[in-house]
Amino acid sequence: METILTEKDEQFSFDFHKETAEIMSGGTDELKIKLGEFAGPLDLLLYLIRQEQADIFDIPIARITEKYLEYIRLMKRLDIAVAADFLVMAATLIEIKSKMLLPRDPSLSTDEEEMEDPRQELVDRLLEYEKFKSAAGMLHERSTIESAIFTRGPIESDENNAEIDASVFDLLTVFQKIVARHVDEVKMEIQREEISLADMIKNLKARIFATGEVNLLEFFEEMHSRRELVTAFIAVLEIVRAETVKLLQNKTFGDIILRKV
Amino acid sequence: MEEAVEQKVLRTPTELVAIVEALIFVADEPVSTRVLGEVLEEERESIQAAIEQLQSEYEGRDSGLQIREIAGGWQLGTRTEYHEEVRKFLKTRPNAKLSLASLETLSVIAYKQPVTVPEILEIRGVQSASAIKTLLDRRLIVAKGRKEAVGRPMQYGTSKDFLVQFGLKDLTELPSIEDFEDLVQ
Amino acid sequence: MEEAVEQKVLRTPTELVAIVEALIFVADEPVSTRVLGEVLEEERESIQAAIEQLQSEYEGRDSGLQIREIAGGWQLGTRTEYHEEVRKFLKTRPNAKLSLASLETLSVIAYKQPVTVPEILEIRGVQSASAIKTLLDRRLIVAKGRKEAVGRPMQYGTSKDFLVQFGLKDLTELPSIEDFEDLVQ
Repeated sequence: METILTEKDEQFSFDFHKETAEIMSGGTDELKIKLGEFAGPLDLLLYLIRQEQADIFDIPIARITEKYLEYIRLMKRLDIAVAADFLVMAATLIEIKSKMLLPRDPSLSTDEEEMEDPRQELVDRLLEYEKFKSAAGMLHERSTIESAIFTRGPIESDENNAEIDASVFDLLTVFQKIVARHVDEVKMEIQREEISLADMIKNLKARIFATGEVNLLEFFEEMHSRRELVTAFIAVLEIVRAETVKLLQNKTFGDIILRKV
Repeated sequence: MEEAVEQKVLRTPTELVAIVEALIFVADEPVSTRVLGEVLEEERESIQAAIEQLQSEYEGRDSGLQIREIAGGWQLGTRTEYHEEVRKFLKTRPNAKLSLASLETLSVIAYKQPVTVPEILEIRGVQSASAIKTLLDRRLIVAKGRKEAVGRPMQYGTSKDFLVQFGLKDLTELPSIEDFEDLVQ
Repeated sequence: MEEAVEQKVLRTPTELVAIVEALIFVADEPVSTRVLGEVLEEERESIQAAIEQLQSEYEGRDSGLQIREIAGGWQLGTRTEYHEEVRKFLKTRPNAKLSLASLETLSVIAYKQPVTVPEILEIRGVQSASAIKTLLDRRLIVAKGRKEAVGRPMQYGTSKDFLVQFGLKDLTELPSIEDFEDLVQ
């Protein structure tokens, strides 16, 4: 019981095979298990069935239910948050147990010789689940081998978008970050002093005469607010009207350049 | 057409092997036989032969490197037996391993893709939200559009990074899920 | 000191050559003999011998690669005679990575379309001119007419290529915050 983990704890590293072996070799008289290490209620159930050396196709439901509830109680006693899914499974087990205690309806038993076993659905789920659990072990093994091979530079692209190397998840994540950042920026915006039209004209003029030309789109993009943008726009009109400056556009929808004549 | 034939570069097999080696080396991700053939204007068979030659050369001289087929292409990588020295040199620690929950979720996604969150819950019997988040963050899975069902839930599948990190040529290289049935008693 | 001697790893000369090759390969800049010696706890002479052995192996098998001494260290590089093929190959590789600026701009356009440059600026808080140019060049976004506002600024939206490249059937397939809400918790 040295390590107590929750599903969220992704930093935790473990040896898939070793840990499983350790749990398996634990005494039956004592719950010598690392609590919380079960990946879910089905995982726990499989463990208990193995520990009881029971047949998965003929689960001793009363005994397993008792063990399962014992484990849940132990978790609670240790203040481990019992996930709702574990409780759902507890309810399922109790339901199956009570169904099995019910005497068979004598009127049915005659024509319906093979009554559906109340455990059947659970067995199917366990068998299906265990396949994926084994596959998880295989994946673990593969990744261990792969992590020992190094290449030049990491590979970060995805099959769907080999050309842009980003997924829709990235888009959303990035967008959320911008929105969060934007909230902060707006707060800063209020304190920023707005530039006057005279200063705007002076700055723009200085830039045109220093560099020969200014890309209009880039200039507008430097503006921090709608009002600044309007000021910048008027400044451009003013300069084109009054100074020896030309507006150039090489192609339709192309960048507009302010150039010194 | 004739002109094209005339322009075609004549290379000896040895030269082709060398060039293929150079291209696999400079690429920052696995290069497919098809791409190599297109760039070098060579037949698929010649490229394939060159790669095989290259592989046996690397084997034969006990190189510290190997040519591997991965994620649909060829890549040069270090040999596993020297990982300790490489790690020491790069001062890297092994990646944080995936938790049991994440591995299980990944295996369900790998075998059932495209698959939705409720479908994963059904198989695992437990909510997998944080595991899915981890797998997305580590780029092992990607969203694969919505399912035409009530609520149009998002579907997930494995990424190319998944193939790379698990050393798979492609998804068909995954052992069949039914193969794991034998292990279940 | 004695302890250090005991701990020293024993390697055959062949192994040392392989390890040196692996380290030079993974390094992102030339590695000096001194650094190699320190990491591997080997004598300078042994490292030097390993590198010479490596060089002659690369020479001997007419490799497409060569071990060069550059800027005080050793580096693996392609052979100059194949520069044409290498250049041609690298040119065919799409410039895969979108910068964070471009990705941010794209996400704003995807979620807020149609959107103007000043509006993107307002959301991102930085100018996006070059990002927009990149996205237009890569056909991920398209102009969607002018907005009926002061200056009639151009509005942008995502293109059909955007859908194709992100594997989306249509824009409704874009994940919404809600899709990931239960993942983030």
